Amino acid sequence: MNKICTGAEEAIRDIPDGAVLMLGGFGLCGIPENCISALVKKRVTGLTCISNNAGVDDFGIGLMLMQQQVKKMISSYVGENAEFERQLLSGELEVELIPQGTLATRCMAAGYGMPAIFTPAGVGTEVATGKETRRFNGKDYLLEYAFEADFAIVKAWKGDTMGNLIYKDTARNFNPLMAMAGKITIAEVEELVPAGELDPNMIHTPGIYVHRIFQGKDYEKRIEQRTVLSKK
Amino acid sequence: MNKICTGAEEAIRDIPDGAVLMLGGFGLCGIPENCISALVKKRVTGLTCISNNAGVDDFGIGLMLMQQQVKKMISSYVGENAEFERQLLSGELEVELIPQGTLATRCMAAGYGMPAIFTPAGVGTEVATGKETRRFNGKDYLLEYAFEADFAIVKAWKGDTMGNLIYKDTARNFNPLMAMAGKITIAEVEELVPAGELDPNMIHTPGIYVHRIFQGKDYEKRIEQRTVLSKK
Amino acid sequence: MAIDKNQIAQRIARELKDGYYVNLGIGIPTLVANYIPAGINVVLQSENGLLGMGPFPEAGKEDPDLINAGKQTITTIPGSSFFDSAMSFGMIRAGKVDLTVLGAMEVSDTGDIANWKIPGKMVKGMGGAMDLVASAKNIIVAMMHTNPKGESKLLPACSLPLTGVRCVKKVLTDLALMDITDEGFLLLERAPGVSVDEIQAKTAGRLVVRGEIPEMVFG
Amino acid sequence: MAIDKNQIAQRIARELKDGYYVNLGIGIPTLVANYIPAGINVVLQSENGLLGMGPFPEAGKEDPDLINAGKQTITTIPGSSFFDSAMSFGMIRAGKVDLTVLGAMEVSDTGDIANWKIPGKMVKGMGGAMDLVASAKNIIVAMMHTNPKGESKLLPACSLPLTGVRCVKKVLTDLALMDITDEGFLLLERAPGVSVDEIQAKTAGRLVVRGEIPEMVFG
Repeated sequence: MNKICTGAEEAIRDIPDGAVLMLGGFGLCGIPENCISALVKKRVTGLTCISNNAGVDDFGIGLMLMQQQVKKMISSYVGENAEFERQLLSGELEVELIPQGTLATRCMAAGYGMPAIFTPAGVGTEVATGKETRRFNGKDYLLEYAFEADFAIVKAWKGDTMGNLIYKDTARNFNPLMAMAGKITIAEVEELVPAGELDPNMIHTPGIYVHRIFQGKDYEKRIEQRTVLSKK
Repeated sequence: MNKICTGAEEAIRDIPDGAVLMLGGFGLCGIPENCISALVKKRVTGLTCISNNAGVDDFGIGLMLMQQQVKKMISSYVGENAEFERQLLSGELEVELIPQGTLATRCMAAGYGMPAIFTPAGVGTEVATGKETRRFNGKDYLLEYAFEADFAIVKAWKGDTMGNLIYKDTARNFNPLMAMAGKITIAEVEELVPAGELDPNMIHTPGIYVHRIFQGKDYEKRIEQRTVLSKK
Repeated sequence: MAIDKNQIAQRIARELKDGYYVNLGIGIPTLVANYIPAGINVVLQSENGLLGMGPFPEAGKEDPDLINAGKQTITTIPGSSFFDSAMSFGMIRAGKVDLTVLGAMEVSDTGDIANWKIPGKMVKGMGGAMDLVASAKNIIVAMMHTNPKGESKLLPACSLPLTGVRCVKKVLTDLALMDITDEGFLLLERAPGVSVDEIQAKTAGRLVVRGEIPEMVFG
Repeated sequence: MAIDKNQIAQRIARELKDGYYVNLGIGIPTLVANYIPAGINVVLQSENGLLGMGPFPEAGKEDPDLINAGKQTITTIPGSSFFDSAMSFGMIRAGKVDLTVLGAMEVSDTGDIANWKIPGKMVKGMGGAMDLVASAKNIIVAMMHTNPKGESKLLPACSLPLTGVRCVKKVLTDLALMDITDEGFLLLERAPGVSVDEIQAKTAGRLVVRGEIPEMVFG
């Protein structure tokens, strides 16, 4: 059992054109920077990307958009990205917008072997178009299907050689959910430690869900909205 | 905001006859010993208990069965309990047996606001009787409804004054799931600490799900099947 | 005179009760955190995975791994907890959050809300708004009474694509505080010096005025 | 001669591949852990919430908070992880567990399994068995070929209430190793000294015998 890769290039080596990818992160927080760089370098194209956001013009998934590697984005919020907007309006890029909780739960459903879930998000709105609605206890819910991806690419804070992952603060977000939903799950971590060094009670993603792991490098961790207390 | 109780008596003070309770634990591991003792002392009756197991004759939920406080058990496995068997065969006790994963997921569904889930467990068996079956991707699933309880009673290792909980080892089991599913959730913990002492990255049950908390005492933690390595 | 966004936040803060778990949307709702009354403890939820959001960090102490749903750098309070996005929306969907405050482009007199899309303009997405409005037990909308063109944002029916249906319970604008009832917007309070006639004139949906309407008081 | 339960465990252990995640049921399946071949790393899942189950503890080192699905005190290996029962059955349901080994009272020649209930006797419950058999990619049943009365447990159809339908892939008994195929039980190996005729006589379901059937070899 060897899950360890030397780096992002090896970890993403077999991602083909046209693959369906999940990419963890919320905004620019907790995104798999190393794998995104490697995908940009590899110039794999025709990708469907399931990710809560689409990065900004010069960081995150924005870097892949810049090279027109993405055919379709499935996201909940895609603002703050001029090139994205241009491709969308020109018809080069397909976009499916879904509520954030629905996105999260559809990933979790795949990891839990549940083919579909019920959520009230979007009932009575255009999101409900063409979807099955069902009433439980007097409230309407939409039937939403589990999301699966050929590759799920996530970023964690610490990981071990068995693939166990721990996330830090709000960089957790979609990462543990997508980690469960990949046919192949690739994890990049800030610190890779030998099996046995992480407290088994504190594992967020058990290694069974992780197929490849490597210690990333040169994390920029860009801040999108730097806000500080104003001086009194 | 004060969630802290002086002990089990105060925490369970308003549990009425006929209430629907969830009780955490797997076998005798991770069961809310203090609350069970208090329920036995209070002699509240006509209870419906959702718990993976029913304890043994002289420990756990078995103590409540001994006093005929339980009207109905909803469990996945109820062996190892002679008084339980007697009451079941005499018709004094109603029992609903459901697959363990279904039980767990129905609790989680309540905590996640999902009215129902799909699971393949029990398809083609007597468990499927009267239930809706639905095919997704060529596989059949049962529609199973979320479980809610008037009171969920759980046991954790550590807790803080905000109601955040951390469990230890396999004593976690059903506890975090049931903690999410109670209209009122009561947590007994081995160690209660001030808010801020637990690492916010390592919380298993966020305090929003917990209404009452207290530091339990005199834990027996009985072992059901003591097994050790045979000496070579 | 119409109240400003800080006064809107201040007035909403009075709706908070001790022990509330509260989700504050981006914009004016975020300001509510600055006006939590003394003696009241509330826990702020950020739907990207945090309970117990604290104030912005001091300059130099920003942590890129610690942001709120508006992607702003933040801090945590003692007793906070982090979790993934499924659990975050799980607790929202299960009704564990006591109060949700968010902005809107339009609200109807039956409680429909539109706040995510303007057809013909660039669509940014609904983020977590549809989940929040579909599940929150108690939703207060904080917004201007009229749009920049002077048109009412309180309508008989929303003209923009909906975010949620029959979900808003209360609306606070720069002019008035209203409950949403079966009869429409029930006027509860006026901004200081704003007349009922002005509120009536700027409310396109059904407005119910019953008896004397008190003015909001700001200390 | 029929093989004993340790030999059954030993033979099943040869089905393990490096990197497998394995769920071992109560009884004979538990013994498989004692025969994991050298050079092969497998991770044992215990459905009460553990990946990386280790051997029983030394006397005096039992921890009541650390048990397996059979409620036995156990230990963990380095790199183990604990999780709740929903995630545990989630990973089972999602097919992340590579191999499940469990006992049975009856198996049909179409792969149905009955192992939880005998009508008229005290019913203890299915525990996690129905979840496991409904979702596992690869299920091996380990059991005796006949019941204490000498009746075949390999049947055209189960007579007892089912645990799962068309799910078993392989059966290993004290007499034989068989695949379950569209044609029925396909005989793969015989216990040392046990004849095909004996296996045939003790198999009530369809048995397919094709060519020479090798004997199992134990080192």
